[in-house]
Amino acid sequence: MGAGQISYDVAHLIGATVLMAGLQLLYQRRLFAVINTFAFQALALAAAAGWQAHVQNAPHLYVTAGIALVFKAMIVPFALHWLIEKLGIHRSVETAMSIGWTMMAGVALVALSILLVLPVTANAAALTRESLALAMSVVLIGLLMMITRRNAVTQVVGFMALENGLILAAVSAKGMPLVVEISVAFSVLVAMTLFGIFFFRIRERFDTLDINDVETYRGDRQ
Amino acid sequence: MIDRLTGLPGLENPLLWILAVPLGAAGFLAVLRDWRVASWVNVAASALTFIASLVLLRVRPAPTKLFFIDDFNVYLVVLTAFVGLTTSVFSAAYIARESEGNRLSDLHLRFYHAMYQAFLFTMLLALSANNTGVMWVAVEAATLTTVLMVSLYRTREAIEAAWKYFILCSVGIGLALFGTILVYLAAQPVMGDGADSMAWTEMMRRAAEFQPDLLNLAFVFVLVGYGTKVGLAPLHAWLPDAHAEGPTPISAVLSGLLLNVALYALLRFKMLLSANGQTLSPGPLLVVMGLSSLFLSAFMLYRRGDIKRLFAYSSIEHMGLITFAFGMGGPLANFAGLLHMTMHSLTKSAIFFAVGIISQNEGTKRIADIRGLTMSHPVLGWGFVLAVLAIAGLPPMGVFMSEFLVLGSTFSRQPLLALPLAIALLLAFGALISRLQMMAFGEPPPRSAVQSHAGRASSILALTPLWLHMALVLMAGLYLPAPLVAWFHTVARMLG
Amino acid sequence: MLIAASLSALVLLSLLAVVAGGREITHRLVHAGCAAASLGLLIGGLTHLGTGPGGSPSIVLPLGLPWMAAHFRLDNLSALFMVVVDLAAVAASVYGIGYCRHLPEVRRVTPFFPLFLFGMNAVLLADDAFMFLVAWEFMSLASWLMVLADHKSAENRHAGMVYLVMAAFGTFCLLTSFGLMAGAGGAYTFTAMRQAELAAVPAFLVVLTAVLGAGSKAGLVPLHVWLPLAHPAAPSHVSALMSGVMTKVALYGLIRILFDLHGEVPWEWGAALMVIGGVSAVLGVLYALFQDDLKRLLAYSTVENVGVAVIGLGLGIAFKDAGEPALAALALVGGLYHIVNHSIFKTLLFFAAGAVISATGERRLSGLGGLLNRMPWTGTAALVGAGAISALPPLNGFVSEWLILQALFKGPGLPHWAMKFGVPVVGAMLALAGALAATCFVRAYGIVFLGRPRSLAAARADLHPTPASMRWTMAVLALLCILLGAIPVTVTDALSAVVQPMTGLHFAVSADLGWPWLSPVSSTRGSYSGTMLVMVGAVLFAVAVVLAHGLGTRGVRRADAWDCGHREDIPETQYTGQSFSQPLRRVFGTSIFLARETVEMPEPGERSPARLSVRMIDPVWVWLYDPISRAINFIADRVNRMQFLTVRGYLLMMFSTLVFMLLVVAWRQQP
Amino acid sequence: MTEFLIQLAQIFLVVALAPLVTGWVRLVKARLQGRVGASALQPYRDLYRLLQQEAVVAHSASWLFRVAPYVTFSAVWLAAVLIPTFTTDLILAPAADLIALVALLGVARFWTALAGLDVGTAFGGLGASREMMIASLAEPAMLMVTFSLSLVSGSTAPSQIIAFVLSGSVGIEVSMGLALAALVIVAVAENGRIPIDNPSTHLELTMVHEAMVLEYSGRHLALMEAAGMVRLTLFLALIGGLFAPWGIAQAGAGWGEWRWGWEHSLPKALPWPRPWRCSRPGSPRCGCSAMPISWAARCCWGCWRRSSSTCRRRCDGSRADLL
Repeated sequence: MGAGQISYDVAHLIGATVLMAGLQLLYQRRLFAVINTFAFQALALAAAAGWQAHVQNAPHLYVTAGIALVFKAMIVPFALHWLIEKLGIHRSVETAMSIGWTMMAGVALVALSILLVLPVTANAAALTRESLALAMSVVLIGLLMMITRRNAVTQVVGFMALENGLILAAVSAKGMPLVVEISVAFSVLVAMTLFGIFFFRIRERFDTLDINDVETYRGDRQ
Repeated sequence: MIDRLTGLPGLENPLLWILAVPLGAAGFLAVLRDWRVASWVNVAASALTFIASLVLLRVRPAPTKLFFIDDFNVYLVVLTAFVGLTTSVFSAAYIARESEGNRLSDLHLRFYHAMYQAFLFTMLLALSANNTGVMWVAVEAATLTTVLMVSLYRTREAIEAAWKYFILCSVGIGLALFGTILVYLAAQPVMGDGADSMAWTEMMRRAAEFQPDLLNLAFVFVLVGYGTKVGLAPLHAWLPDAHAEGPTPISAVLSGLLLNVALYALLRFKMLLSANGQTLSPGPLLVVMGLSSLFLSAFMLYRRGDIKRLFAYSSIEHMGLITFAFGMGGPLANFAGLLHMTMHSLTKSAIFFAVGIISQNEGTKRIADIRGLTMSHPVLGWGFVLAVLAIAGLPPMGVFMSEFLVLGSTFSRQPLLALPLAIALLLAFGALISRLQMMAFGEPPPRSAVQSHAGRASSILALTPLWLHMALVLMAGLYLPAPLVAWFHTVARMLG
Repeated sequence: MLIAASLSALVLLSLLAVVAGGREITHRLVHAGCAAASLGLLIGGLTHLGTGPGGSPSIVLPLGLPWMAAHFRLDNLSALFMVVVDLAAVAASVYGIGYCRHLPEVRRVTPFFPLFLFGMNAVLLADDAFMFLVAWEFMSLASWLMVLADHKSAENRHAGMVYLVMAAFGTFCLLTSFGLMAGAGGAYTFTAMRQAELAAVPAFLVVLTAVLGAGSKAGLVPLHVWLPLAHPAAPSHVSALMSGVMTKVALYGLIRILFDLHGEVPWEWGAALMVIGGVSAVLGVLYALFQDDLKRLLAYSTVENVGVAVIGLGLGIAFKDAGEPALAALALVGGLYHIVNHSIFKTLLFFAAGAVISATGERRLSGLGGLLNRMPWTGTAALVGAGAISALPPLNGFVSEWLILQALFKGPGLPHWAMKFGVPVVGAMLALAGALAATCFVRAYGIVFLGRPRSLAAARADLHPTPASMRWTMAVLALLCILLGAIPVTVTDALSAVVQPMTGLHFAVSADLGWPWLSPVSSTRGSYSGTMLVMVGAVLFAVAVVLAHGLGTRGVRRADAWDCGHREDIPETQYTGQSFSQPLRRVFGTSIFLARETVEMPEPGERSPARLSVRMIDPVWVWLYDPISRAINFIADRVNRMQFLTVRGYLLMMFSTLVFMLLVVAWRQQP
Repeated sequence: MTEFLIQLAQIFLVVALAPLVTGWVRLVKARLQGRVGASALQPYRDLYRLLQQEAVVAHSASWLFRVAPYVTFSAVWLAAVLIPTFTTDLILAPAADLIALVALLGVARFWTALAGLDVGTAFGGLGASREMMIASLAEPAMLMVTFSLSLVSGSTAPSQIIAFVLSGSVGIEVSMGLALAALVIVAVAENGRIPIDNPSTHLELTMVHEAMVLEYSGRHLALMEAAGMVRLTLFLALIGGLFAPWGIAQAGAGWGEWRWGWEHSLPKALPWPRPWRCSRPGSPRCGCSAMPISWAARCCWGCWRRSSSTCRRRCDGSRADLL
């Protein structure tokens, strides 16, 4: 069981890193810092996927790790950098809730996840157990970030952080078929292209990326 | 890789045709230039799909690893193919009228037709998938295709609606994935690694051994996730705007089909829970969400000035009612919920057909500008009246039967829950009727009398699906075919 | 068989009207067909009533709810109501043959008219809750469409709106009632419901919702608001059916639930029904007294008459619960008799109103007058109707009020103190309502048919002769009013047979003295004989004529009216409806309707006329419906804000939902 | 056969004697007011004179106007025929109980009011409106009297009530007293007497009953007047019969008893004027309290005066839209 213990510790460590990066996302005040943190989170995710591939002896997880590494940790951050430069978006993050409160909410969400997941997975593999709690925290924190940030770019980052959490959960689930990874990659891909289209279109029409301005119409005013 | 692909059906299997035809048609339509031909190819492909789906009524293919047909999804597949067909007919008429006004470029139209078939494909895929993962992918893909179609007009409102739709549904679908993973985790210790632990057929067999607490947790995520797609309040926000701003045929399939598909996914998970038997009851959560949807939409209906949003909110109302019914559970309420799904999808798409023609005729979507439809366009107007009366729950249409069962069974079991239900239904009823009277009766505005010959031809084409749907709904209100009843009963039992 | 054929004929007629709706002959054909079909149904009902107690076996059709199918059955109660419905239906159809020619929007009436008849008959035949409610709503739906026939007036659309929403309210209430009786297993057949054992609270709810549901359709205060709006809006032969017959179908529903399906209703409900009935009777007739619109007046008077019938039903419940089946039967016979009567004279009066309207195009009392000279048939028939509805002997309206009063006078014998004190109060209400009804119809008849015409249209009414089909229907109905008053015993015997299963006692209202004498309870208790009154009255009338002519002059001289020497030709100097009801408005209106009068007197020397304006409010709208609509608007405004949130806001809602549910799960999962 | 004869006698006696009763009342009233008064037979002469006069009908009147006097008269007559005056043993009595009697009087009123509206004059409407308003309060009162009588005696048939009172099982009943008081008030209202109405007023604006029949003349007016006289007789007989039936003949009685009953029935209802001398002769208000039935009316005079004067004021309010 020695090897099991080590694999558990490492997985736990990497998972915790993903979560820490998620929490870090919450308190970044500058746009580029947010993107960089996100890249770091994706990197950690790639590491987690790689480690799971190794531990579970599931080679297809390396693919997932690769996608995370190349796509999320490199292409997406670069694209976002480029987008911000090109569109001349305001560089600071506009928050809807103070950073302190956001952090506290984030911590509360982590606590909730642990409270929920740990008791119910008593008979699941230990490896899965911890990762699942971590993944759930990441998902919730990603959602929290989408709520507390006004800027469209930060919202997108929040959304992708949420997806990171999902992938973390997926890779930690032992023996989950490949279908899932394909779907995840696929959705991320499509999501990105869509986002790109949207950004351009929003740019064309409203000259801003602040969602509050986009939504002046909001349907059916009388 | 190969062994997973063996899950695909063979040539003799109708499922293959049901899935392959729309997929192939989507590809073909993407390269087809002439939109007039394209709209008929669209109809032909939908007709083929529908015919293939009819075969399912006779032959039930054995479940494979990826696909299966049982009592639950068989009628949904047929229904989806049918509404897909009628909507494609309506769409042909609609697009012909629309292109007269040059609102859409050829490229847009090509894109539209391709996406229409792709959308049908994803829905049929989601319905027939035997794998939670595949189902999830299909629902996600359905979202993406419809997002693109909602933003087709490229107006400010359309883009805003699409954006809202996209963000909310992506988050929702993400949460649903998390729920899916949790279910896998619950299944995996019992059934081992691999695709078996995600197959409905296998999971249902051994659900009783699953870890109930994990299933509880999973269901919360699935409920919020797929519930967003169903449009349950307070997760509904995307629905009215997406319905209102896209082309009307898309509103019809969104309301009539996509919501059903999302609900279907949700119900599959609920079946798992009830097969397990030791979980917390999902009923209260469903009941609360159903009621909140009902009340929210009932009040919202009173303030709607846009005809398509009005009926979009009415869809939320009905989804709330269906969710409520399944939340109550029991053979009667479940039966009613299933029936209501069918009736709502037929009726609501019929309403959107009518709404499409109306807004094209009158050149407006504002309710306040629409008057005297039964006078200016009798066939359309009365069809519209009939459809709205049906959706408002008046007999002898089918919706009445399901509302009767839901309310009746709830009153006998939980009178205190039935009271708010009845109040909400009454509120919504009042709002719908007052809007209906405003639009259908009174002195019609002086314009809108002239209609081109082509316009009349296309409106006959557009009216056929409307009346066809209403005939079916009327028939169902009086007489339900025995096989359908048998399916409903089986599913109602499975739903617990 | 006859019934089934007639019912299917009605559906086919409706289809015919849709297919060939354009031509006038179609409309007349459809109405004629409806007359034939309703005649078939009427005969079906009558033959069943003649065959004695006990219902026909249930007919099961594979319709409706799949596992239950549709059950239909005819028993004495439904046969009686079928007679009531179809008698009026035959009349309305025949009347419609002539009347539909004058209807501007006849194309929006003919297709729905047969369906309306179909719906009402189907309610009576239904033997399971599902079919009952389908038919019930169907009946509302068809009549709603006819209310909207003249859809261009905003007033009618408002009427339709209120009507349909109230109808839906009623249906939901009845659904509750049936749902509770059916139990969780969904035993929706009436046979199963009869055997259902209910606990105290559900039993209470069953009755409450039945009263609310049927009451809203029957027009009991305060659920009557749709009635004066919707009944006048429809074409007159439809109004006649809605007012005269559809309200009766609602009472049928009430009787079916309270006396048959549920069966054991405690006396408190009887008391409650009596109070509701009494209040409806008094308020209904007061409303009617102050109306200027002829058809609305008639609709309000329906509220009154339904109230009277409900007093009878409530009393029946109270007596039944107190173990007095004979008195219960008496009260019920009275209530049912009133139902039969009202369906006849209210139909007649609506027909007369329709004839007046199609001849003059005027519905306001203030624009009519002097029509008895110009429309003698209509005027004479309406006189009989007005007399009957004012409960004047020897017409039919009196007999039913007499029976109910007889039963009421026995009320203080009930064991409960509340009833001992309450019954006289209800009796006073009933008496007051009766007296006010007479006032109301003296006013209505006098202003419309007597005096001098108040408008040019009224003066020229003789230029538009009433078609024969309309005249004859009115004449036949008027004869029925007299007949049912003159031979009450025949009717009460038939009604006793209907009441027998409800009270479990065969009870002959005329047991003691024999055929022409109506002597409930015993001969010493008080008796009445319409037959004798008619005969003796006719003799005395003849004697009076002979005496007056024999002792005095013969022939008359026509001259100008004397009018105490005031001699004015302007018809405006006549009393109007407003001024006629002014004394009563001062007595009742100021407190109940908060009536306020303002007089604008011109300055001396000015030549403008003085104006008296009256403002009245409807307390039910002000205290009940307006607050509800305000509340709905208030909440709708608040809720509507949710349509205009940002995406972030919506995500927040989603997030909160998720977290909330997770917390619930966390909480519930704690061991 | 004798029953039949008795009934026949009742039918014609009530009509034949009604003018006498009215004349008597007028005489008493005159005496109480300190006048000599016309003979008690004067109403006969009046009626005869009217019958001989030409009947004039307005151009705008319909057939209803001409039929109304006959209907009114025969309805009141029919009611009077069924009331036990000197015997309870009438074969027609079971045809109508008190409720039906009230309704029969309602028939008469209904027709009179309609006739008032028929010519289309202001005064006719005024009379009809006031009459119906008063009736809509008086009729329920009458029915409530019936109610309380039936409570005490167990019957609504006058003959049965009389039988019950005669049987002696009725003690001093408060409800009987109240019923009597109420019935008296109703009688005052129904017969158009002061303070509700004044049968001898000449100011049209203050009329109620008279205003309705203003347009009548000749035999029509005679019938209307006669109907009023029969009604007065009917009420007196009713009050006397129900509350002081001693002496009335019952079923199976012989001729002697009938005669005795008959001899007693008149004085009972029509007290000799002399014993009651008004304390304030000449006062018109007092005149009304000197009505033959005043001994009962006095009991509730105070409260009634208040309500009736309000009522009166309200009636007169109709002038506002009249002038």
